[in-house]
Order: sequence, then C-alpha cells, then structure tokens
Amino acid sequence: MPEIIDQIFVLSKHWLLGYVPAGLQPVFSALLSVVPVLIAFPLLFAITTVLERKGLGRMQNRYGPNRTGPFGILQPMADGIKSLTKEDIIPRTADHLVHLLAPLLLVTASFLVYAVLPIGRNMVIANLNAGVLFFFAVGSMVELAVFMAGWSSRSKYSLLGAMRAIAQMISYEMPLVLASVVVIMAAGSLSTVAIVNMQASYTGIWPHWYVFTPWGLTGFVIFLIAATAESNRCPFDLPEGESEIIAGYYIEYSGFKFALFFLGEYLGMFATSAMAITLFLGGWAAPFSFLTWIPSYVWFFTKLLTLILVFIWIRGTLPRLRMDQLMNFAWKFMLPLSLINIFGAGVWHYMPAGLLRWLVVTLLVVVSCISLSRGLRRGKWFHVRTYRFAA
Amino acid sequence: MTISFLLLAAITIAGTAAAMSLRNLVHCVLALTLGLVGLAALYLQLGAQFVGFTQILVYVGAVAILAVFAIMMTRSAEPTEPHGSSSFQLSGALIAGIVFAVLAWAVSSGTKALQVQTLQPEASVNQIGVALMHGFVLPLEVIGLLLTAALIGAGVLAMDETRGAR
Amino acid sequence: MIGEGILKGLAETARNFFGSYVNKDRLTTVQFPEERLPQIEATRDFPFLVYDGTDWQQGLRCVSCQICEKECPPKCIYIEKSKDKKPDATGKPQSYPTTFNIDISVCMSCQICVEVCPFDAIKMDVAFELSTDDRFGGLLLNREQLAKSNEYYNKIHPTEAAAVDAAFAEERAKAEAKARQAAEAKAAAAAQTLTPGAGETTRVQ
Amino acid sequence: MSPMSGYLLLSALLFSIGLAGALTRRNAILVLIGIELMLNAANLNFIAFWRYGPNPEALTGVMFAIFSISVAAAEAAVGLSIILAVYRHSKTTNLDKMNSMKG
Amino acid sequence: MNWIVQNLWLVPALPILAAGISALAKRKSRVLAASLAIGSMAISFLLSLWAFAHVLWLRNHGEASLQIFDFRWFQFGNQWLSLGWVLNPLTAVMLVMVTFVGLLIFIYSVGYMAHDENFTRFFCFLALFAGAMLGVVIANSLLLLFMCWEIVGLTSYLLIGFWYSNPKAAAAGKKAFIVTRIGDIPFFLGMVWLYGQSGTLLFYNGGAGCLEPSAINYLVAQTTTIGICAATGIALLIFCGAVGKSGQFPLHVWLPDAMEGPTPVSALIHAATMVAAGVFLVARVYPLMSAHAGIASVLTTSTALQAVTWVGSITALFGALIAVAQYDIKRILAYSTVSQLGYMMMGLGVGGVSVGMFHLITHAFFKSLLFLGAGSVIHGCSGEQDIRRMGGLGRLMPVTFATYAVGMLALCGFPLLFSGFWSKDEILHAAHTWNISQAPFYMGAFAALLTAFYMSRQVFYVFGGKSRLAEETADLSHSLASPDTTNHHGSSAPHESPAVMTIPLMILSVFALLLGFLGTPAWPWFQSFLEDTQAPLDFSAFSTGGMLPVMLSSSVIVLLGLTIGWWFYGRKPIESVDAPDNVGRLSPSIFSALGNALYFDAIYGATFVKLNTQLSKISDWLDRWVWNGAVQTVTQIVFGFAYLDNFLDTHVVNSGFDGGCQGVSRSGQILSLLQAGRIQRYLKIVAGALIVFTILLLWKAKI
Repeated sequence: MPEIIDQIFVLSKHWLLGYVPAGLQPVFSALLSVVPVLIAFPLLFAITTVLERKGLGRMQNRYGPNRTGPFGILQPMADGIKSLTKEDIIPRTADHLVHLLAPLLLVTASFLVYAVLPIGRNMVIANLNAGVLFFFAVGSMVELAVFMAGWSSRSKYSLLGAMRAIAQMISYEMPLVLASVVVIMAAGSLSTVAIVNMQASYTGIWPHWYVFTPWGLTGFVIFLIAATAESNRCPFDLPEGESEIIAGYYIEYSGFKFALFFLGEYLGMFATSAMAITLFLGGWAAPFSFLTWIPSYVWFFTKLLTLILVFIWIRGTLPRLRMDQLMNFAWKFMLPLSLINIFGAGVWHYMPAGLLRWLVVTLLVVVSCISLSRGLRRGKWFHVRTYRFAA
Repeated sequence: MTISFLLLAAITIAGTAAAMSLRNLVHCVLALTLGLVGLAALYLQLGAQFVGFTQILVYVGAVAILAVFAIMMTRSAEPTEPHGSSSFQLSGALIAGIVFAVLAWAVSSGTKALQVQTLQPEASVNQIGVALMHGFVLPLEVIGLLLTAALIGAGVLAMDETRGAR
Repeated sequence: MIGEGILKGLAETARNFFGSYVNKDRLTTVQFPEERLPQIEATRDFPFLVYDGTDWQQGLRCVSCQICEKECPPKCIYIEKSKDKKPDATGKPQSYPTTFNIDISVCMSCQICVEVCPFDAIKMDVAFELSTDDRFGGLLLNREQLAKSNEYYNKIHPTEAAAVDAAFAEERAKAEAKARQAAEAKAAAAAQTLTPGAGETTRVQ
Repeated sequence: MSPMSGYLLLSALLFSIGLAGALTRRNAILVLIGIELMLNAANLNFIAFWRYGPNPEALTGVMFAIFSISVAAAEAAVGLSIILAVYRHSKTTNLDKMNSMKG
Repeated sequence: MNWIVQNLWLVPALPILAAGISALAKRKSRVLAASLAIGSMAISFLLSLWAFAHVLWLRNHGEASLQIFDFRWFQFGNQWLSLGWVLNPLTAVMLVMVTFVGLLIFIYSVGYMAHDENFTRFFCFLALFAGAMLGVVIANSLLLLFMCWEIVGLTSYLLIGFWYSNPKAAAAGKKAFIVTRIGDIPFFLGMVWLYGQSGTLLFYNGGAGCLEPSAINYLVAQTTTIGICAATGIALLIFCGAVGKSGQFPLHVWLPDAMEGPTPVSALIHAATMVAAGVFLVARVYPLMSAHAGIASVLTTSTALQAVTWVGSITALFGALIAVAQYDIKRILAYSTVSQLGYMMMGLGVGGVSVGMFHLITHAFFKSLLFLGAGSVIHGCSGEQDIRRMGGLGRLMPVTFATYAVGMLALCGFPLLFSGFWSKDEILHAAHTWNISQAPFYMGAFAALLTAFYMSRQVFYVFGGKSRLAEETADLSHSLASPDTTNHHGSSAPHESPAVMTIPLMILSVFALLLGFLGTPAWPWFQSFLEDTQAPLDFSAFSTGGMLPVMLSSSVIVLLGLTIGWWFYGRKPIESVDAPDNVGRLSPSIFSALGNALYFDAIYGATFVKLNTQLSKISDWLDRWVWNGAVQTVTQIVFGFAYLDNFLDTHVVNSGFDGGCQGVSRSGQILSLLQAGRIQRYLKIVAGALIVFTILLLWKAKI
C-alpha cells in the first residue's frame, strides 16, 4: 500500500495516458508530468507568501496578516487579485518589448529548472544525466532576465538595482556551483536521480545523506548561503532594498508583471532549496529508515517547507549586507572555502573510511573556516563603516 | 532534415541575423542570446547534452551578461548613429556573402562522398569525464591555466586605475 | 567564530516567534478597528468651530475676524464675512461668517489657528477617520460640517474646555455687572435683548 | 542533402552572418559578438562531425567543442575588458576611432 | 798668378756697385751719386794702370802675356758651365782707354748736367754703363761677354731715352735698343753654334778654349750644308752682333737718332766706348775670324775677314757722304763716327787686330774731344744744336774753339802732328797692300776726303762768320727747344763753359796730339805691344813697304778736303739762318737726299716696319681666330662635356635616384594604407584569404 500511495501520481499519469491516442502519447506524457509541477509550486508560492509575512510578524512581535480570511489564510488570494486588478503601467521611455519579455523569461527560466528536480521516487520530469549542469545552466538565465528588466524600464534606480543584482548573483553562482561539485564528486554522476539514489540507503536508522559528512555540511551551508544570495533574499536583498533603491529592478513594474517577478523570485528560492535537498538532504529519502513508509514526495515537500522556514527565519533576523561586504564575503570567504571543501572531499574519497577520515576533513574545514573568517575580520571588511563626512 | 532541426535553425538564424543588424546594442545582445539558445538546442538535438548545457551556462549565463555589462559601461546603449558609409557596409556584406557561397559550395560538394553514420552516439557525462581525465588531460590543464590567466588579466585590464592606486 | 553573531540573532527571533504564540503580551499590536487605544487627551487632528447653545447658526462664536485665515501656514481656511450682524454670547452685535471652509486634505493640524483666535471660536478635533472616496470634494468641510457644540469640545478636551468656559463665565459676569449697573438706569429691555441666544446651562454658571 | 550537410550549411550560414556582423558593424562590442558567433558556428561543425562522423566514441568533437567554448569565454572576457580600457582611455567604442595602431 | 789677375773682376764690379748704391739713393742726393761714380771710376782706372803695368812687366820678363782666371758657375747634367776673365795686352789697352775716357766724361758731365733734376739717375746709369763695358773687355767667356754686351745695350737705351718726357728721345731709345737687338740675335746664334761645336765658351782655357788652335782646327774642319766651314759661319754670325752694336752699314740707323740723349752720353757711348765694343769683339775673336781651310799662312784672308772689310769700307764711304749734308752739330759728328767705325772694321779686315785697334784708341780720344766740345758749344748757346743758327763762336768761346780745332784736325788726319793721321794711314796702307782688291783703298781715300770737307764745313759754320743766334725765326723746323735750352738760366748770349768742362777738353786735346806717336811706322810700339813682338826704333821703316807714298797721298787728300771746305764755307759764311747751304745750292737734290740719310729710315720704315706690322696683324689674326678659336672650341667642347655631365648627373643619376626613392615612399604609402588601423579592413583581408584558400583547396581536391 505505501508504494501505491508513493507512486500514486506516477500511476495516475500512466492511467491517464491510457486514454490518449498513440500519436499524441509523447506530448501528453510530457504535459501530464509538467502540469502538476506548474500547479504545485505556484500554490507553494502562495502559501509561502503568507507563511513569510506571518512568520516575520511573529518574529517581530506582531501578528502579521490576519484580516483576510481566518488567521490571514486568504492573503495570497488577496495579493493575487490585487496584482491582477492593479493597472499595468509601462514607463513612456521604456523599451516595450524587452520590458514585457523580462518577467516572462524570468518565470520560464525558473519553471524550467524544475525539470530535473526529483520530487518523489521516479517522479522527475526529465531524468537528464547532466541534470545538475542543466539546473545551473538554466539558473544562470535568470540574471539575463533581471538585466532585461532593469535596463528596459529606463530608470536609474532599476538599472542600478539590476546591475547590483546581477553582480551579486554572478559572484554567488561560483560558490553555488562549487559546493554542488563536492556532491557530484561523491555521487559520481551529474544526474539528480542518481545522486538521490546514492543517498537513499541507510545504515541502521541513519540515512546516508551527504549533509552528515564534514564536507557535506560545509557544502550544504555554502550552498544555502549562496542560494539566499542567488534569489536576492534577506541578508543579500540589497538590489531591492526598499530603504535604498526602493524596489530594485522591478520598480517600474506593476500589476501582473510585478506578480510574475515575485513568483519568479520565490520559484527561484524553491528551486535552489529543492536542489539543496536533492544534493545534501537526500531528496525524497526519509530521514530515518523506519519512516520510509511515508511517501517520498511528502518528505520532499516537508524538507522544502523546513528550508523555506529557515529562509524566512534568516530574513527576520539578519540585517542587510552592504554591497562591498557582500562581494568580499563571496570572493574572499565562500569561494576559497568551497575550493578547500572540494579538496576535503577529495581527501575524504581517497582516505579509508573511519574516524581518522572524519577528523582530518573536519579539522581541515574548520581551520580553513576560522582562518578565512579571521582574514575577513582582520581585513576589517566587516568593521563598522565610518563615514568620513557624515560623522 | 527533421522539422525540429529546421525550426531550431530558423530560430538561430533569426536570432543571429537580428543580433548583427539591430541598431540598439542591447537588443543585439538579447537577440544573440536567443540565437545561442537555439544553437544549444541544436547541440541537444545532436545528442551532445553536456556541450549544450555548457553552451547555455557559458554563453547565455556569462558572456551575454559580460557583453551587456560592457555595453552599459561604455555608454553605447544609446541608439547608435546611422550605419555610416554604405560602401563600408556593402563591402563587408559582400565579402561575407562570398565566404558563405564558397563554404556552401565546399559543404555541398564535400559531404557527397562522405558515408554518414546514422546511429546516435552516446555522450554521457561519465564518458566525457573519463575522456577528459585520460585522453585530454593536457588540454584540460592548459585550459585551466588559460582561464586563470584570462580571469586575472581581464580583471586587471578592466580595473579602474585609481582603485589600485589608493 | 564568524557565525556566533548570526546564531544569537536567530535564537532571538526564534524566541520571539514561539514566544508570541505562548505569551500573549509579547504581541502588542492593537487590532485597530476592533480594539482601539484610549484616546490621549492632547491628540489633535483637524479644527472645528465651537458654538454655544443648541442652534449652531446662532451660537457660533466665530466673528469672522479672519485672523486664523491669515495665519494659517498652508492657507487651508476660507472665510466670507456676513453683511449683517448678530448678537454674540455677551449680547454685543457681531458679524458672523457666511461661509467658513477648511480643506482638511491641505490642513496640517498645526493648531496655529486655535492659538491666534481671540474668541476661542476654533478648536482641534480628535476625529481622524475622515477618509472619503472622492479625492477632492469630500475633504473640503464647510461651516455646517465644522460646527460642533461646546459640550463635544468639553468631551474631547475636558480640561482645556473647562478653562475656556471659566474664562467666558468670568467675562460674562463682569459684563453683566457692568451692564447691570448701566442697565439699571436704562430700561430692562436693553437687558432683555441680551439673553435670547444659546443659553447653555454651563455658560449661565 | 544528408542531415549532416544541413548542419554544415547552417554553420556556414552562421559563420558568414557572424563575419558580416564583424565586418559591417562599427561598435567594438558588436564585432566581438560577431566573432563569438563565428566561434559558435565552428563548434556546431565539431558537434555535427562528431555526431555523423566515423567514430564518435573518441569524443574528439565534443571535447573540442567544450574546449573551444571555454576558450571563447576567456577571449570574450579579455576582449571586453580591453574594450573597456580603450573606452576609458579614449571615450569611444567606435572602431574607426581606434586606429592609433595604424602604420 | 798675380793679385791683379785674380781680382780683375773688381774693375767692372766697382762702377756697377756705385750704380747700385746711387740707384737706391734718393733723387736729391746728387753729390753722393756723382762722387760714387767718379770715385769708382778713378779706382778702376788705377787698377787698369796696375794691370797695364803688370802686362808690361810680363812682356819684359818674357812670360806669357796672356793670364786667365776661370771659375765654375753652375753644373747642368755632368758638365760645368764656367766663366772667367783674361788679361792680355788687348784687354789692358782697352781697360786703360775706357776708364780714362770714362773718368774724363764723368767729370765733364757733372758740370753739364748740373741743372738737371734727375742728376743721380743719370750718374747711376753712367756708372752701370761703364761697369758693363769693362765687363765686356775683361770677359774670357763668350757667355759673360754676351751678358755684359746686353747690359751695355740696356744702358744705351736708358741713357738715350734719359729725357723720356721728350717723345723723340723715347722713340730714339727704343730704336737703338731694337736695332742693336736685331744684331744680337745672330750673335747669340753664333754663340750657341760655337758652344754646340766646341763644347765650351771659354776663349782661353789652357788649350781647351774655343779660340785655341785645337778648337779652331776642329771648327774649320766642320763644313755646313751651305758649303762654308763652321768657323766662318760662326764668325759671320758674331760679326752681325758687331755690326748692330757698332752701327755698321745695314744697322746704322739708330746712331744718328741716339743724339737725342745728353751730350756726355753721346760722347762716352757713341764715340768712345760702346760703338768700339763691336770692333773690340771682332778683335777678341780674331783667331776664329781669320781661321780658314788651306795652309796656315796669313796670306789668304778668310771669307769672314773679307766680309768685314767690305762692310767696313761701304760704311766708311756711306757715313762720310751723309755727314756732308747735316745741319745738327751732333748729327754730323754721329755720321763721322759711323764712317770712322767703317774705317776700323776695314782696318781689322785688311790689317789685322793691331791696325784696327790703334785707330780705335786714337778715334776714341779725338771723337770724345769733339763731342765734349760740341757739348760746351750747345751749353754756351743755351741748348741750340742747329749750326745754321750758330756762327762767330770762335771769338766768344776761345778755349772750346782751340780744343775743337785740335780735335777736328786729328779726325781729318792732318799730316804728321795729329794722331788721326798715323792711325788712318796705317789702315790705308794695309788696304793698299790688300791682295784681294783695291776698291777698299779707294773708298777709304775718298771717305778721308769727305771727312776733311764736312769737318771744315762744320767748323766754319759754328766758329766762323758772325753770330746768327739772335735771329729768332719761327719757320725753322727743328727750332724745338731741346731740354738743354729749357734748363738754361735765361742768358741767351753765348758764353764760355766753366772750368770743369774745359779742363777735360784740354786733357783730351793733349792726348789727341801725342797718342799718334805711339804707333808711327818708325817706332810701332803699340802694334808690337798688341802683337806681342819687339819693336825696335828705326826711322828707316818709313821707306819700306811703300809706306811713304801712302802717307803722301793721304796728306794731299786731307789738305784738298780742307781747302774745298774753306772754299765753300770759310770764304763767305752764310749770313742768315735760312740761307741755303753753299753746296746745297750747287746740287740741291743730292744735298737734300744726303740730308735725309739717303732715306734709309724711310726705306726701313716702308719695308721692315710695314712687314712687321703686317706680320703682327697676321699673328694677331692668327692668335685671335686660330689659336683663340681653337682654345674657344676646346673650351666649348669641355663646357659641352661638362654640361652633358651635369645634365646626366641631374637628370639621369639624381632624378633616377630620387625617382627610386619616390617610388619606394609611394609604395610605402600604399602599403601603409593596408594598415590603416581599421580592424574591419584586416578582417576583410582575412576573409578574402579564406575564400581564396578554400577555392584553391576545392579546386585541387576536384571532388
């Protein structure tokens, strides 16, 4: 029975395909595997918006939206309706075509990413053997969309915001990719399905997730930090920092396009966290051997939700980073640490299993982490900024 | 000559042609990205997945952005002046046309004799990894060196002199 | 260690998050429309005209001396003086404003008009829910909408209203004493013409 | 018209479009993009020959394509930084103005 | 070798030194010049006497009377050219004569030239002339002789043309110089020929000299193409030099004109010394002259001597004829000198050295006496030279008249008492005994007659009758005031000359008288002295050799001449200046012909001078057109080549090179177009290359 529930979606899809004439078989099978994802994640987006606002409120000792529906449940509906009804203003000097294309590209890129994410056991839209590479390739198109948005609206704030966003996303893409390289080395394959299968096994009750290895943990941490930066969230949300440049690259958007941007942003967040899950947290694998009976997609989504909560949590606490701090952190801490992490993984791979291997790699990672951080502080990159004029 | 090939070819050609002829530079770059994506799709169709995705990652992700940054920083985003002397244009286009004609002639006459292998060769990432590590180790190292050099060089070149001096 | 600042911060927010569900007084937000905070006495929103007695047309203290119009920084008061005169509270014939408009979308509630009004005819109201659906017309209050009774004034600003009433009473007593002395000689009729108006009980004290 | 000649024709066309762009446009960045395009056309050729060529398992075509893509990326980076440096110096990206190296 | 022989060069050297010093002196240092000249001349005279005494001593002691002193001058090739001087009786006699007469004339000219501002220059030239004349005398080498000969010619030119401001004097100087030069050229040729044949120019060189028998025999043996032997040829050429210098027949024209010079000059040069040089030359080279093939006896005379004789006799007759018709006092004496020189040459030709020399010595004294006398006459008549305007001076100037008469009688050869008689008689005797022909004797005799006639005419004109000086008639042609008159201090009345002029006259007149007795036939000391033989005193010589009839005939001739002269002029001297001459009246045509010197000047002028002008024209034409033309053409050709070269250089080489450079630079420009800095252009080129290569590839592949 649990397998049926587990594979309910797959079976239903095959079942439905039965009704489709042979000629259209491939198209329909594609549609059937894509449409649920297209529906599921926007819903998740809606839920997340509420969770985020209520969570932030709670963290800041306030209620959060509670007017629309009981406990503010219908807030996303309200947002959606609002964004749909809002007038869609395009600046006169804007470049109409690119202005329109930007959000579309952003959303398509974000949706394309889900093709390789295994939501559940053999529930993956496209099992490419270069899945991770596909993920990063398509992910990098987001920057282009951001640029198109920023530039096409012809306003200084939007352009500046776009430039900052792109700079940040590019510089954090490096640690992101390098962190994933560690897992690929361990898993030995670029295919996400293979990676999850590698982590599905258990020793005793403990799963073989990569996060429970020293290099895995650091990789996971680096991946998460880079993911937050990639999706311009919280500590790295300088591009659309309201207090400084109002809303960043989507300042000139209103109405539905604005909503699309929001959707794109959140989808980006979900995608990177999903990839984090597949790479480090064992994808749809159950945390403990005895819990395997719960369907795989459930585990996937629970892990996804926990990561989302973590994101929200981080958003609630950390102050915004300044641009130079942000860049320095990326190039002078994250990149070196990820490289060393790869080295650590290499060492881990060649050393015989055992406590020694653990000790060496953890030592390596911890020492490098401390020395890099001290390097950061001694270089006063994080010191309180003294204004020469505004003192 | 499957439909998908024709479609993708059309997209690529349209993208690249637009890239070369549009007046506004940013539009050119965007058209270029379209062309490149089309090309990547062609690679996928030819079965070289890894190359296709690297193409997207490298070109669409990095080079396009780089080009756009360059355009931004050299203030050439404003509408450029007219194309200048027609004779200059004409000669360039003419030469390109001749080159195409010659190459086309070469291709058409060349490939007749070649016996074509129809089976779809398999180029999994694993095989590519193996080939990289065994057959093409030297080029890999050299490419590593080259990329680092390019990285540093580009950085230094584009760096604002005053920053270094401060 | 690089991370301890962040962890401390996260812990704090987590404490807040879970604490809010456990300990109610953490949440200090007032659900506005349903719960309201008691009004603070010194709040001021937009000015209103005070009138004595019951008929606002007669009891209006404003004698349209137009000082407040001149003094108003954003120039949101517009007064038109009446041709004829009507007796005020002390029975002296005074002119009165035929139109007295305040544009509350422009008014910045600085209370300068109250301070300069020699006759305590204009005071600051506490009502703030004045939003209207049309952008311009709704926010221009005319004489009728502005006029409010003295009792309301005492309700919203009790201490200040009491001080003003006391000053009026004393002034009226002095005037009556003077009038009485002058009036005893004159016909009681003169005295009669003085008292038909508002006749609020408080003023009588 | 075997499929392969289709790809080759396409790459030839791409190459000539890139060349036309490089020859006709005045802006340095456009020329650089034109050159990028020519490189891509070459890559297409590699992959086409790998796909339809005699022994695909040697993966030479794919390897060559990968290396050429990386080199192209490096070249684009350096090229653009040079253009940037030139711009900062002479405030123009117009190729005709950059003729100080003339004989 | 005696001191005097070694230092014989002092004799000519002193006057030349005096000339040099006075030449450098300032014009107004007149006393210095005069004293230097006279002093040097006196010392030379003493040295000459010493030399004369030394020769006498040598003769008495039987030693060789010939003493020579040679020294090497310079070497060319391996031969040495040497010069030297000789002392023999001939030299001694000449030395004494020249120095003594020169001294007297120097003293005389001090008075004569006192008023001339070029006094110092005059004495410088005189001293130079004396030195040169003495050089000619002592020379032992024909070359040294020739050099002194030329200096003598030079000084004669300078002295004749002394008053160069007077154009006639300048022309006369030039004439004298050119005519003597014409004579000197053959002399030079002869000298060279002699040197060519004999190898040396020294006369006596211890046997090797050219006048020694060995050389003579050699020269005689040499026969030239025209049949005469070399000796004769050389002799004749040298004789031409003598003809020129002594004013013999064809070349005598300069002597009368030489009278333009001051009178002492005429006396010294044209009476005593220079003209005698020619005679001395013939005497010096007499052995060469008399050398002839055949037996060595004296009987047969060589052709050269025959030529000398004939020329001498013709000149004697010719000079006497012209002298008859002259009116200028000095011109008459000049022509008489010409004829007397003819006598000397005839004497040498027929009688040998001693006969000629004896007449030369005697003539020197009485001719210089006559010239100085004429000088004092001119001085007295304040520069008047025309005898027709003189007259009656005998009473006014008694001393001059007396000495002049002595000189006249000596010249004519008045029997027994005067020297002229003895010397002329010797010549006539020798001519009479000449075995070739008697014509010279008769010409000589007739000349003697004429001499007596024109001398008596002159004396009667000048000293006889009454003075015609006062009549100042304008029409007289040569009444030009000669420089003499200009510098006289106004006293027009004739007056006796001062003592400094009359004393030399008296001394000379004494010698004119006594000198004859040295060479009388009875005691021929002079001839023996020259011939180096012993001369016993015997009065019987008169009768031997037909000497007596010759003496008698000559004295008759002289007396006849004098009477004719007296007949025409003494009896009734002409009254007025413009009265015709008595003889002129008889035969006017002949008289005028003779007056104009038989038109020789005109003849010469017409022939040689015209020839000369023609030749000069021709040579000018040649020079102008032919040589100049040739040179011009050559230069034009050279210019042409230069232009061509320049043309080639600029147009072919330079422009070629420039063209090449331009080609290079132009192609460089074109090439630089290739690199016009436009990147697209480079790309196009690359694309083009691509096209070409692919086409090539395909073409080759021939799919």
